[in-house]
Formats: sequence, C-alpha cells, structure tokens
Amino acid sequence: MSDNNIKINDFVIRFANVNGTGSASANSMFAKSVFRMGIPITGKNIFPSNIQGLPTWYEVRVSEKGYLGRKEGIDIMVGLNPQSLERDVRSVKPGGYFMYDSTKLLHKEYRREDINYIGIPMMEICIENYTDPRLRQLFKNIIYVGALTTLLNIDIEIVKGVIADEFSKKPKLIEPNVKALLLGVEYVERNFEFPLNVYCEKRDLVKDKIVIDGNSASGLGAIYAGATVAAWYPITPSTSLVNAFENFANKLRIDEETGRKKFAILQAEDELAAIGMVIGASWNGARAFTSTSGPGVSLMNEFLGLAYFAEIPTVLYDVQRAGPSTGMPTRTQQSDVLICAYASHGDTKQVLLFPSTPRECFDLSLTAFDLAEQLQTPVIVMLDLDLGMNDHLSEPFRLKKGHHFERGKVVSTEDLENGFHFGRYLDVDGDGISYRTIPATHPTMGANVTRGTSRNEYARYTEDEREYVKNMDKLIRKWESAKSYVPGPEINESFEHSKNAILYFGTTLFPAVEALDMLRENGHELNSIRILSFPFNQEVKDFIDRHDTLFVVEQNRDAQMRTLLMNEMDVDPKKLIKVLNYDGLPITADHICREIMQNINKSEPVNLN
Amino acid sequence: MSDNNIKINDFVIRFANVNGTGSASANSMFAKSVFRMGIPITGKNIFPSNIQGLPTWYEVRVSEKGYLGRKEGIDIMVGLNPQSLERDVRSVKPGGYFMYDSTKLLHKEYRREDINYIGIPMMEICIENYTDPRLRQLFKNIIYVGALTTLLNIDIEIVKGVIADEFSKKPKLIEPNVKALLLGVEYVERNFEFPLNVYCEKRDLVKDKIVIDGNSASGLGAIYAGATVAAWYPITPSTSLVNAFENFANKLRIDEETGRKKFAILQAEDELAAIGMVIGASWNGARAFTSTSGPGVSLMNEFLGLAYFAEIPTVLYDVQRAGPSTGMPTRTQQSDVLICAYASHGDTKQVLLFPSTPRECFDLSLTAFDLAEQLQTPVIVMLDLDLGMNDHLSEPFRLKKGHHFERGKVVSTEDLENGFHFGRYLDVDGDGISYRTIPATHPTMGANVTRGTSRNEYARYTEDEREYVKNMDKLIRKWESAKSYVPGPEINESFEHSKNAILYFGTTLFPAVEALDMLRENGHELNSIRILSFPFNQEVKDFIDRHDTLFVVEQNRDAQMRTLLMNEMDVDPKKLIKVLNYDGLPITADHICREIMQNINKSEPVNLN
Amino acid sequence: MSYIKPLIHHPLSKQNSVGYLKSDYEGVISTLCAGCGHDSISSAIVQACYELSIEPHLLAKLSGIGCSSKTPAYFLSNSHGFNSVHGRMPSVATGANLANRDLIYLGVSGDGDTASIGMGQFTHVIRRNLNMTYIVMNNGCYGLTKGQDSATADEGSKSKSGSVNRFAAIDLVGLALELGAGFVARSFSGDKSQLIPLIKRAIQHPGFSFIDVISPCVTFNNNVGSTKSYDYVREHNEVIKISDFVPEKDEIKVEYDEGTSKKVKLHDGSDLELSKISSGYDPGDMKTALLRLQESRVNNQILTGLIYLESDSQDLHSMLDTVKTPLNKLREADLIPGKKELEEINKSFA
Amino acid sequence: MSYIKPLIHHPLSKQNSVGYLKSDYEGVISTLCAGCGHDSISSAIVQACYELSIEPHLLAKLSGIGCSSKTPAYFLSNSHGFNSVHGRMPSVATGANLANRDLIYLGVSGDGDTASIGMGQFTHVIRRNLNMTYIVMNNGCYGLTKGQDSATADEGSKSKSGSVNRFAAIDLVGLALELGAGFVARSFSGDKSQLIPLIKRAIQHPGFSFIDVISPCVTFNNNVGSTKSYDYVREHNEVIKISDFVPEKDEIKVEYDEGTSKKVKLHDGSDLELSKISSGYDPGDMKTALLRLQESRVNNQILTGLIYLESDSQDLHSMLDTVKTPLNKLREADLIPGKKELEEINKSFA
Ligand SMILES: Cc1ncc(C[n+]2csc(CCOP(=O)(O)OP(=O)(O)O)c2C)c(N)n1
Ligand SMILES: Cc1ncc(C[n+]2csc(CCOP(=O)(O)OP(=O)(O)O)c2C)c(N)n1
Ligand code: SF4
Ligand code: SF4
Ligand SMILES: [Mg+2]
Ligand SMILES: [Mg+2]
Repeated sequence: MSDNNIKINDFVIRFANVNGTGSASANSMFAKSVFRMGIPITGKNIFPSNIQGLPTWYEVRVSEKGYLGRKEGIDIMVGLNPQSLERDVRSVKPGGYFMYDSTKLLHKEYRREDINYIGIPMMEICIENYTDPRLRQLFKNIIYVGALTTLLNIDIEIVKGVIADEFSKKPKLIEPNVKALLLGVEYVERNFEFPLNVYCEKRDLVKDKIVIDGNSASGLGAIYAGATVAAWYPITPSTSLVNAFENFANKLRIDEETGRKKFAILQAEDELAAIGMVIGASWNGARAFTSTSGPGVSLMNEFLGLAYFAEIPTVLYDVQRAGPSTGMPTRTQQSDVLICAYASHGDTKQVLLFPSTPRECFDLSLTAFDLAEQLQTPVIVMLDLDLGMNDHLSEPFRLKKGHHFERGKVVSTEDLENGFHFGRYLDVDGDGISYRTIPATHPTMGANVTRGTSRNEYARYTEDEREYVKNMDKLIRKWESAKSYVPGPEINESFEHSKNAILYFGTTLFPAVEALDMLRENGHELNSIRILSFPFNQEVKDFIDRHDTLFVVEQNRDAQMRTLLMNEMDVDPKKLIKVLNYDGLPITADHICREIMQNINKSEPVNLN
Repeated sequence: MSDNNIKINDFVIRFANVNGTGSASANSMFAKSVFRMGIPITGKNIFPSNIQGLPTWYEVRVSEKGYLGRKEGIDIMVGLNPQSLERDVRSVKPGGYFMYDSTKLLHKEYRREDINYIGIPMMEICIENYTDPRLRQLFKNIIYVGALTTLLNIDIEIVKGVIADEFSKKPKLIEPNVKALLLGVEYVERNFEFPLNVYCEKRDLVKDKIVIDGNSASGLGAIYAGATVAAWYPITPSTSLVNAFENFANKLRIDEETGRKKFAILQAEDELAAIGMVIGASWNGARAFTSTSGPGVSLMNEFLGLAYFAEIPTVLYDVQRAGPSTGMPTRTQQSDVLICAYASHGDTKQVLLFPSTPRECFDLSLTAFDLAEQLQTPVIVMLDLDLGMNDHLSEPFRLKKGHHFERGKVVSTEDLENGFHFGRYLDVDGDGISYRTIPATHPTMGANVTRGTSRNEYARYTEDEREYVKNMDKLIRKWESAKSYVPGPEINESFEHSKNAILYFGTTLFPAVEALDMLRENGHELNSIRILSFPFNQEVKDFIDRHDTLFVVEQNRDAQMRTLLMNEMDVDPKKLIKVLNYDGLPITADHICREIMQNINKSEPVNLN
Repeated sequence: MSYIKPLIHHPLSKQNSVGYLKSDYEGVISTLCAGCGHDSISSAIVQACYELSIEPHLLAKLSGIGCSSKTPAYFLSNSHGFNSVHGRMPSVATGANLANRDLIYLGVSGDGDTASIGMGQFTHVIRRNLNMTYIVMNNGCYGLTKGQDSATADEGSKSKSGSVNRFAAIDLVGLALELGAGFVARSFSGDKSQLIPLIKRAIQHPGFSFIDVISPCVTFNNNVGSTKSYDYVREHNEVIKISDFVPEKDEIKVEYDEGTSKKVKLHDGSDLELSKISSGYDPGDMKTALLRLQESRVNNQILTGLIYLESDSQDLHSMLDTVKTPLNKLREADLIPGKKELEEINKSFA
Repeated sequence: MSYIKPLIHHPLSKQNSVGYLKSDYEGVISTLCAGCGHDSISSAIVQACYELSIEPHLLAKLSGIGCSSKTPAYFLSNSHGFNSVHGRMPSVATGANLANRDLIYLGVSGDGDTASIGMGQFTHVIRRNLNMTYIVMNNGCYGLTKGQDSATADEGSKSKSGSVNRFAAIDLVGLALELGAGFVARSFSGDKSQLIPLIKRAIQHPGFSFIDVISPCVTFNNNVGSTKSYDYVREHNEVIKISDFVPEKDEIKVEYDEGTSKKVKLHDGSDLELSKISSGYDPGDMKTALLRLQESRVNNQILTGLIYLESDSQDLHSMLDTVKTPLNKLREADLIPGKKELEEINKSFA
C-alpha cells in the first residue's frame, strides 16, 4: 500500500455475489450509507437472467466530482462468489483491494502480487453467532457491510440509520442487523489498519437529491400525469415500472370514502393485448399506458401502426435491453431506437422521448401523456435497463406551478351543440392535428367509426386514392407540428470556436459529461448536445449545422440514432462519427473518450475542407 | 373524331365494372387477345376490399414500344358501373371514347362534348338472347368484348382461340361464349364505323414472352427452388402466391407411386405461427417459406429477430400493399422497405430481394432459397400488389444449365465422423458464416440448442459480454459477406458525361424506363440503376459515387429506400432527390418524368459545386 | 350489391321509451354481398337495441377485421365504433371498458377473427369476465379474403377451391363454457325470433356474454357439412371458371319452435341441422350444459339457444375494485396527488 | 444454486436396448433454483427416454421462454434443441415436424408460455393433432419474471407481492379435452411413479399428447390455493424485506396409489389435493372424462393420470397426405420438376 495513492470519495467498489442470497439488499444499504455521507454515488446491478445460483455483480461508483456514469477499473472488489472468483480477482486495478471470505483459504492461483487482499472470516463469524443457516447466509452480507464501514471510514451512525429506515416496518429486526454490522466492524478494528488508501469523507454535495431508479420515477410520473389505466405483460427490465405505478397508486389513488381504486391495472395475456387495451382505453378518453422491452415492442408493431394511422393517443414505455431477439434480458442497450421511431409496416413516424435521469423520467412522463393527447399519436418513452432498474442520484421530483393536463383538441358536448363543424380527420387549424370526440359525448353528433383502413375527413370508409393521400399528407403536417411540441435538446456550446461536438441521449448523459472533461484535459474542446426527443426540432438542426463533426454516442451496434439524424434532417453522414458501445454494460466515460480521441485525430483533415 | 389522331397499338383502355359480376374474366380475355396479336400489353386491376357490389376497374395498356407501366390518360373507357359513372366519364382523355350500355339512356350530365360515345344496348341484347338472369349478366361481359374486337380491329379468330383455351376443360361452354362474342361483333358491324381512331394491328413483338402475375411466378419459383413446407395466413395481396404454389405442387410434386404429396402446405392460425413454422422447418433442414403483406410483417417482427440472431434460413415473401395499418388492402405500395430491412427490435439487418417482373420473381425465388441457406438468415422477397396480382408481360421461365441448390455450410455425418471441429457459431472461414448441423445428423456429435439468447461459439448459453459482442460482430462480418452473394444492380450508364441518374427498384422498372425516354426527349440524359437487393454491394456504391444527383423513385411516402442508401453507404442525402408516389396506384412514367423535370432545374446549381 | 338496397323503411315504427325511432339505430348502407347472413345479424342488433331502448351514444361497438367486422358501420350510426385490427378486438374492448364502465360494449367478430388469430384474446376476455356482449358471425370461412376454411369449418367440408377440410372444427360455444363464460348462447342469422331476444338478454347480462351466430357466407358458402351435392349455381360457377362472379342470393330465413330441431338448406345445397333447446331447459347448470352440448355434437346437430347462464358472476371492474365513477370522468383534482405527497416521496428516497 | 449439485451418478445404470447409459440422456447442469419442480420433470424425461430406448439424436426438444423453457438444455444433450420465443414453441414444433416426420418431438413449456401468450398456438397445435408430446411445467406463476400470477393460478391465491388473484384458473386439461386432443394427462412433478410412465406413453402415442404437470415454484411458491397460512420461511422472508433472498429448498416428492387422493404440502405451507384416477377408469370415453374432470373441480381436487385417450386419431401428416420420406430428405431430383415441365408452363401462359 503506497500512501501517495490516497483517493478520497473517488473510487469504484464491486460486489460479486450469487443471486438469490440476499446480497442485493445489503449492497444497496452500503450505497445508501455513502450517499447519506453527502457524497454522490451511483449503483449498477449486473445480474443474470435466472432466479437463483448464478453470478451477480453490484458496482458502486463514489465520486466527489459527481460523475455518475460507470467507470472502468475496480478499486475494491468484494468477491463472494466461487464461480466468478477468477474473473473477479483479475478485474481489480493494480494497487486495488480484494475482500473475500477467509473462512476457507483462498487458493494460490487467485493470489496476485499487485493487489491487496482483505480476508474476513465471514462464514466463521456467522457460524459462531447464528444457528439458523438462513440467518447465517443473510447476516454474512451485513457483516461485510460492517467491515467496509470501518475500512472506508463510513459513519457507523449513518449506516445504522439506513438499517433503521430499511426495517422501519419491522423494528425488531433492526437490532440483529445492527449486531451483525458490528461483528464486521469489530473484526476489522481488531485485525486491520483502517481506513484504506481509498476511503470516504463527509461532504455536503448531494443536497436535496434523491436516489431512485428510473422505473419507479416513471411509474410515479404516470400517476402525476393522470394515467388511470395500465395494461402490461411481465418482461425484464420493464416489469418494475408498472409495479411502481401500482404501489404508488395504492398509496395515492384510493378513493377515501369507498376505499376503491381510481385506477385499473391489468396484467394482459401478452404484449399485443397490452397495447390493444391501452389503445382502447385512450380511445375512450382515459390516460393509459403500457410498458415493455424489445420483444414486446416487436409484437406491438401492428397496433402501433393502427394508433399512428387512426390517430389515437398512446403512451408506451420501452425499457430497452440487449437485443436482438431474447438477447441478454438483464443487460442494457439503446437498440430499439430505430424500430420505435418507425414502428409498423407502411409509412409511419413515432414520437420518442429520451429521459436521462429519474427526475427526467418523471418530467417526461408528464410530457408524454400531454403529447400523446395533444398530437393524438403514440408517444414512446425510451428508457433502458440501466436507467430503469439501477438506482441513480437524481434531482428531487417537483411539479411546475399550475401543473395541469394538456388534453389537446377534444370536442365537447357544448361545442357540438353550438354548431362546431365536426369531422374527425378534418385539418381545421392547418397544423395536421384534427379534433376528436370521446365516445358518448353527444346523443346524435360526433359519433364515428375509428379504423385502420383509409377513410375521408369525416371518418367514412373510402378507397379513394385522393382521400388516402390527403390523410397521409395531413399526418406529415402533424409531424412537422410535433417539432414545436416536443422538448428541445440540451445544448452546451461553451466553446464557440469549436467545430467538434458530441451528441448523446438517455443514460449516456453522465459518462458523456465526464468524457467531455477528460477530453478537455487532453486538449480537445467539444461542444455537446443531448437529444431529448424525436422528431428533432430546429435547434437540433441548427446545432448540427454549426459543427463540422459530431461524435454520436450510442449504446447499440448499428448507430441507430445516427440513422435518424441523417434521415430526418438530411445531415451529411460524414459529419456523424459513430461512438458505440453494445456489450450490454452501461457505457463509460473512458470508452467514449478513447473512441473520440482516436477519431478526432483521424477526422481532423475532414474538418479542414 | 379527327383522323389525324390515329393511334395504332398505343392506347389505354379502362373497364369500369361492379365487382362480383364476372367482368374480370372477360376483361382478361380481352387483354390476352391483344397480346396474342403480338402486341405488348399490361393489365392493372384496381379493385375494392370487398367481395361484391363495389366499383372495380381494369386498365389495359397497349404499347407497341413495349412500355409496360401504367400511363396517365384513358383513351377508351368501358363504363358499366352506375356508381362510378361520373368519375369514369370525367377520366377520359379529350378525343377519347366512352363505351356504355345504351339499354338505358345515358343521362345528360354524363355527356361531354370532347369525347366520343359508343352506346351498345348490352343488356337488351342479353335479354333478347338469354333467359337465365345469371347468364345475362355473364354474357353481357362477353358482348362488350365482342364489340371491342371489331372496334379495335382485333382478330376475331384470336379471340375465339382465347375463349377456347379458357374453357378447354369444359368445351361445351365454348360455343355459347363465342355466340355472345359474335352478338357484340355484329352489333358494332351494323351500327358503327370501325375501327376507331385507336386500334390494333398484328405484330410480332412479344415473341416467346408470357403473361402472368408475379405471385404465380413466385409460387412456381418456390417449387423449382425446392421448397417443401409453406405456412401462411390469408391476406390480400399475398394469398394467391401460396395458392399458386399449391396448384403447381399438386401438378408437379405428387409422388407417382403413392399419389402422396412431396410438400406440405399449412394455413396457420396467424402470421406469428406461419413464420414460426417456417423457422421450425428450416431449422430442421427443409426449404420453407411464408408469404404475407404489411400487417403480417409487423406481426412477424419478433420471429424475424430470432431468425437473424439464431441464424436460421428463412424465406418470406412480402407482397406489399398500401399501409400503414390496414390501410388500403387492395392498393399497391413499396412501403415496407424499412421495416423489412431492419425488422425486429435490437440491432438487425435483413437481406431483401426486389424483383421487377414475373420472370424475376421466379429467378429471385431460386436465389432467395439459396441465399437463406448460404447466409443462414432471413431473406425477404419484396413484391407489391402490382407485381403480385396483376398480369405482366414477362420473359418466359428458364432454368440455368446445371441448376442446383446451394445449401451452404451444412456439416454432414461424415464430416463429424472425420473429426470436423464443430461449433455452431464458430467463424471458421472468417466470413461470418458458420457451419450448421441439421437435427439427427449424428448420434453423439453436432447436437446443440438453438436460442435467441446470447451464447458462445459452441452454442452454449452465456451472458458473458465478450461472447455477446463476438457474436454481434460476427453477424456484421456476415452482412459484409452477404454483399458478394446477393445479386448486383442493373446499371445503364449510356451517358458517360451525365452526372444525373435515376435509381429505382421493383415495379418501378417499366415506368422508369419509359420516363428515361421521355426525359431524353426533353433533353435530359440520365443514367440509371435498378436495385435488386439489400445489402447494396460495391457496384451500387461506385455508381452513386460517379453521379452528383440521383433521383430515387419510390412508391411510398417516406422515401424508405433513400434511407437505406444513406444509412448503409453514407451517401450524402443532398445527392438523393426523392421522387415519390404513394396513392396506392402503380406509379406512371408521366409522374416520374414530371417530378424529375421539376427537380432537375432546381438541382442544377447543386450539381455545379 | 347491397348498395342498391333501399334504406329499410319502418312505417309502423314508433319511438321507443327513450324517444328514438328504429331508424335511429341503423347505420350506413352495407357493402356486404346480397343475402349475407351478417346483414341479418346487423338488423337483429338494430332491432334488439331499439327494443331495449338503448341510447345509441351510450353504446360502443367494436370489431376486428373481416366482412363481419365491417358491420359496426352498418348499424347504430350514433354510436362510436372501433374497427380495430385482425383478431384483437377483445383487448381494445377491454381497454375501452376499463376507461368507462358505464357504456354498453358490443363486440362483433368473425370466426377467423376469433377462432384463429384472435384465439388468445378471446379466451382471456372470457376469463376476465369483461362486461360486454361478444357476437361471432360464424360462417366457417374467411369471407373477406375469399373463402378459405376457418377453424370453425366442419371437418370434411369442401371449400370453394375444392379442397377438403381435414381438421376438426373448434366449437366456440364449448370453448366459452370450458373457460367459464357466464352467458353462452348460439343462434342462426336467419332466426330472428330466437336471435333478437338472445341479443337483448346478452346485452342486459352483467358480465361477459357470448353469442355464436351461424351466419352463412352466400359467396363462399362452405359453411357446414358441405360434403353434400352442390346446387346448380355453384356447379355452373365452377364450370365456367368465372372466379369473380358472385350471383345475388336471398337471405336464408328460418323459424322453428323451442325444443325442436330443423334442417336448413344452405346456398350450396347442403343441410344444416339446428336444434333449439326447449323452454324447460335450465341454463344454470353447468353439467347439463356440458352433457347437452356433447350429445348434440354426437348427433351432428347444432345446439341453439341460451346454453349456459351464471347469474352472479363478478365482472372485471368488481374484481379490480375500481371506483364507480368511470375512470375517464375523473378530473385533475382526483388524479394528481399534489405537491405535499411529492415532497414525502422525495424524502423516502433520500 | 443447482450448479453445485453433483452430476447425478447411476452406478447401477445399465445400457438400454440401443446401447445407451442413462447418463447419455442427461443435459448440462441446471441453473434453476434448488428444489424447483421443473428439475424433477427433467429427470423424469431423462428416465422415460432411457427406458424407452430412444436414440437421443432422433428426438428434437423444443420450448418457449421461461424457467420451464430453459430445461431442454438440462436433458438429452445429444438431441438438438430449440429454445424459441415466448409462447410460440408450437409453431416451431409444427414446422420442424413437417420437415421431418421421422423424429420424436418433445415440447416443453410453462403455464405462462402456454396459457397466456401462447394460448393461440396451443389450441391450434392440438387441433392439428401434431405428432408430438407437449409438457406444461405448470407452477401457476411466471417464475423467470419473478412470480406474477399466470392464467393457471388459482382464484383466490396470493402471490409473493401479496396481491390476491381474482381470476378463475384456466384448466389446460379441460381445454385440451374440449379441443379434441387425443392424449390428455396430468401429473405432479414429484410423483415419478406416475409421471415417468405417462411420459413414456405420451411419446409413444401417435399424434398429439398433452401432459399438464403441476410443478411447484419453490421461490415464488404461489401455486395453488395459497390462501392458507404461510410457513416460517415465507414469513421471515417477507418480514426482513430481503427481496432477492431465495432460500434453498428440497424437491417435493409424493407417492400415492391409483384411485386414491392425497394432500401435498407445498413450500408455502399450502395444501394441494391430488386425486389419481383408478386403474379401472376407461380413458377412451369422452363423456366419462368430461364428467370426472368436472366432478374433481367441484371437489377442489386436481385430477391426475391419463384422463383421455383416443387411439385411432390421424396425425397432421396423414391429414396433409405427405409422402412417407421426410420432406427434408427429398433430393433435388425429387423436387425440381425439370425443364420440359417449365416449357409447358410457359406455354400455358402464352
Ligand atoms: C394481421 C392480418 N392478417 C390477415 C389479414 C387479412 N384478413 C382480413 S379479413 C380476414 C379473415 C376474416 O375472416 P372472418 O373473421 O371469419 O370474417 P368473415 O369475412 O368471414 O366475416 C383476414 C385473414 C388482416 N387484415 N390482418
Ligand atoms: C415477448 C416476450 N414477452 C415477455 C417475456 C418475458 N418473460 C420471460 S419468461 C416469462 C414467463 C414465464 O412463465 P412460465 O411460462 O410460466 O415459465 P416459468 O418461468 O414459470 O417456468 C415472461 C413473461 C419474453 N421473454 N418475451
Ligand atoms: S363474402 Fe361471404 S361473409 Fe363476406 S359479405 Fe359476402 S357473403 Fe358475407
Ligand atoms: S423461480 Fe420458480 S420456476 Fe423458476 S427456477 Fe426458481 S423455483 Fe423454478
Ligand atoms: Mg368468417
Ligand atoms: Mg410458470
């Protein structure tokens, strides 16, 4: 251990466990404790697509600077899984730490010269202290949290507080957990020097920030957006979104008088049914949504085409995972961009939103339900597994002053009574957005048959090609109008002279911000643009026009966002340099930086002409 | 009638009927007769999405020059449908002819000064000659064919021959039909001058060409390609493809000894099942296919992703119709290009083939089954309603010398016995194409589990990100290899100096060729490239690089082929000018010419820098 | 060529108790083939809704894709309709019903739409006991795509193309019973005296009601047991190879008493034997229903009438325990929890 | 943590009549939870195939997606397998079977995979009488996605999340009967003495055979009637909020005689009453089968055994009249009609 390598509040710790052993809860209590020290943290779960017995990892990045993306190189590895031991030992940075259960001897082949070993006889301590084998297994997890508390200089009172919160509903469990914690603390105190070279110090950096996953934030957003109908089919990593909606709804949406529910959640028989239910409910005037992942989106294609063509508000969350096909259900990717943007056969264009943080999941949920009704079309909120299922440090949720629903052009009974000339697909305002009636609005006016076949402006069936073309052109006008409705990009153009920029979206936010700093340190000053929505508005186009080279960072193989940029704005492909990561793990700043550095040198001549 | 307007073998005749009245058969006998006069013809059916009672049109273009695309402007209208009368009268070119049933008086409002009326009391003649109301209805159709025979100078013996062929299996029906024909002939002879200013003269221009629809040609192609399993779900306009396969198979694929079938055709419960069956059969070593249209493709997305990722040969015919959603099921479009090219969630790329003529439907069917097995991936043959359901003049079918199946890299029992080192996803040859075993190949070697989840090169399940990336990269190598397997473009670069070219595919062939001639007459010399497949190979790229402006002609709204060109070859979008038609009717030379003329003037400055 | 049919006039029609004339329950002119059974069902729906004094705008009509699924345009012009995608009407109806529990939901489907592509959704809408009436216009074939066999086509029947159907028919009534539907009935399109009361009862039933209506396709008339001889028209048709000729035909009507059975001649010359359950029959007993149905199958009869009725079943909304106010009527104040709650949530994640 | 289970050794195992040891029928090590019922079924499959002396490479194993659908990797390593997409195994099996009628097809699915997303394909593969064995590993929940209720979950049962299932269970056996399956059986994962012979008979049956195997999910154990009290482990689990903790459990085994019934205690402490049909029962009579099944439902019992068997049913290949040679074995000479025929076809279109 060389003292000149001290790192305060700046390290990565990885836990290697077996899934189904209760480690996830312990690990997240650890992360929570660091967070309550006032230090920015982020946690990433890398878990298998099975229920019990396979390797699972949890990675916590602690960053005083507030870099919340994944980072390459592990400073501390807590290696508790014999199956992955070899790989886990190998992945520690030189000079880093490997903590393990020293109840059994660590085999020679797992010994490296360049890292530090911290053996804690966890199982031994458990056997001494507990008789029930299940408790032994469970408290083993708490014991290593205790050990880390001391080794990393974490305030024990904070950890106790986290435990107390965790078990607030079963307070008698607090004490045994604290006891287990102390067993770990004491063992370290007796046997090691502490803290390590890498440790924590209290700060006041997180202010009123919260730690939450994007799926929960989206579920909460759907509540505040007034969604009353949710239809879904289980699929990782989207399941927890509807679960969160249900939990929040059960707290916030129960009729006080009757105890009945002001919402309906239905587990459908498959994704086709789920989206069909959403379309039916939306058609009938409720705010409704479904949530799924890649395979579900594939199955929803036909219905998404119907909703586009028949102009039915539809909210869909796509929590993306690694495709194609079943792919890697528990790994992250941004690889449904293309299929969502142009979902369904025929000529279609779908509105997409790309949140980057839990707070944005909440905000863009409000936006999504408004947009769907304002534009009368599907709106797909594009999360990914990283955002949806991992805990992120986030701004707290806030409602804008005067927050209310934008329900778009709905014709009321009174409007009809007052002689409003109603035609379901008439383009009265010239913006491609027609007026609609909700079923049962009026006894004799406003009724019509919604269909996916061609019809005239009064919703009457026709095969007249002129009516068909009129309709398709109206939809394009609506698409143009949509550009002024969707949220614009987030632009950082601090370097006026710079002709290089980075373009990114979704969970690439934190790694991108960090990479920009790293690039600057390396002498490269890049502007940046973060895409929040599709279609792209004029701001996006102008920004791109102002630059010669854009590094388009995406977490997929085929550079799908780049396709949209070219296709929708006629951007010269040569300007758009691909920066890709598609291994299913969240992209890192190191990776972005490396790729851009390689290309910046290559692309310099291109920028000269 | 001004005599200086005589047109020989160069006109458009349109029949306006009510569907379900037997007119289609009569109309096609008319077309066949002109064809047997040795004159190139093409017929287009414009029919409703219902079974009986709605307007239906049939349009025959007669063209000495062999222009086989649709043409704007109707020279002769046979208007037999009261519902569409107004529109039908309006659509005749000034100086043209309107034939109608004069049994009832034609109302004044349908009288135009600038066209010629030919009233034939069809129903009256029928009533005089037949008592059965059904026969009256049917023979009314033959009577107008008779009238046209004389008016257009068609050889009556040829028409009789067509009738004889048509009823070859029920010869006693020949005579009554001929009798009806003569009733029409005689009425004209007695009452009109003939021929009209527009008429036919015998030629020897069609040689050994045949007249057939693309679906039949594809069904036949599938027979010669050795397809043994067809699974499908009814949908217009693809239904007749499998019907044709069945009819041909029942003639050509019956075991002589036992009378049993050397094929299996199954009407599935939906499109998901149909493609699943194809994948199952292909996996098990049979050549199998399905055929569908837009809505079916949308439903097949998930399975297409599986076939891409698990690398299973899969042949799919997409006979495109006007989308999105149910759209216009009986109208043509090329609007599934994008969804087929990138079918399914996740990163996928699918091989597409674009036949333009029935002969090519046959040839590319052979290619499709070979490619699917050589590349172990889905191959989608992209027809459209126009190609699939309309009769086209076509080169006759021929088999290449030594025609045989290319079955790709299949490992045999002997290979395994001889120590072939088998790993289902090993890239032995470095071309991204692995070896496969057919189930039951060997008692103890070569077995593996096919799956849509990630796995290593030996087909063992894994979630290791390195294996996943290796696999995804191998698929891209395969995609690169595919470029040397797929058929290249058809290029016409007669104008070496020209920097302008037209790019088209599928049924745009004939209108494009005609438009090129029209453009030349207008002083614009354009080269041309016809795309036959996706991915694009180097020839396509080089051709595009050699030109400044490409007019990309497509029968869809969103310029989907253009998207592929940009996306796959980084072509500057500004080079690619959209020429679009998406009203559901086949595109015309006039339309293409008009659009290009408008743009050539506009785009000239662009070409200068 | 239904388009030339004059709008049906009802000179004797009077206002019903909500003040509507029968003509107020009609739709646009049908484009189905003359004599199509589906048109008969549409007019039975018109009659039933008129007699029930339903306010048309308080009914929503939904369908999938097919000739049958086109019919919602041909009845109840003042009701909102949703002609959705093939086989997926049940999910759209489910969503619609969740959004507004107060409307009457009438779903119309075909045998292709329900028993093939729609089988999954059909079974699950039954399981959920959605409060709706689900009518299958069952012609044993795919009318709109030109007469392919459907999954309810009888084994051994010959389709227009001449091929023999080798697969056993799915009996949607049997399936609905097995899946626990609370109201299961069957009728024949031409039997108005049975059909209209059944539709009325189905609409009034609080929960899922299913009516399988045998509805001959006059054009691709391969409905049931078409192994028998074909009549002149059919033969003639075939012989002269005029594949696009659809002769006009009359609607098939039938009347027979409860407790009796009756053979019906179809347009293709084949027979269909209907057997009407008698008035003494107790539709409340599952075991009887199962046995009676099984018996009719063995006798090659088609059992018609109200076959099973469970009176006290809970509909989807009761199971989900939703508020009585339709969800689409809840206002912002009912739905947005407010800032204080949000603050508390923030705290719980800090 | 099945990965630590040693490979099962069979010291007494002998070569069967085709020269294979029992270990030749095993697969890779299971990654299912310790004690999962699915693993018991896998080993019953291993045993049945060994006893039947099947040559492993002449069997193809197929599945959808789910814990259950992972099992084909865990048995018969020398057989080709296809772990397809969720709910669509039947179509893949149908295609495979059409391509090669000579192999044995063994399909494995879950209750989610079959009764929800796969309902349409399930009903239609039955209707086509595809020659295959279809085993549902029925745990009443979605194991792989963490325990949501499936459509076979019992009404009133409580899922791990604490919500009560309000929907009636779909009985796959009843459904298979109604749809005309020729071989319909049910068993329990832990009842090897019943299950192994059933699998053997199912494989031998020429046509579609269906076995519904109740297979407790030890982790999300809300299989059947879980309205009853929960045992210590479950309570403990809930209390300490360790949502990712999956205690190891033992396989549930059961033995009881034909004609008797037996209560089985599940991991969640709830009871399940199995009722085994007696040896005197005649599975050839549909009416008896319907009644016996209905009776067991009324008594809240789960009827197990071979419930229905139709011996002379025609499989899909007979219905389609395909040649005896597997289609994938036909050679170019059998398949390419030749140039002369092509010339004639050209002529017919001239
Ligand atoms: C996804 C999809 N597949 C296929 C079709 C084509 N299609 C239209 S109607 C129909 C069958 C209709 O049969 P049925 O439901 O029995 O109605 P019918 O016309 O007999 O009344 C089919 C297959 C479609 N519209 N959508
Ligand atoms: C199209 C699609 N939707 C959802 C999923 C997610 N998913 C995986 S397994 C499963 C359910 C499995 O339940 P079951 O078939 O009963 O199997 P078990 O795990 O209980 O054995 C689901 C919904 C998926 N893989 N594909
Ligand atoms: S085809 Fe058949 S079902 Fe369709 S409208 Fe005509 S008669 Fe009715
Ligand atoms: S979750 Fe349930 S079904 Fe899945 S492996 Fe574990 S015990 Fe078996
Ligand atoms: Mg039908
Ligand atoms: Mg299950």
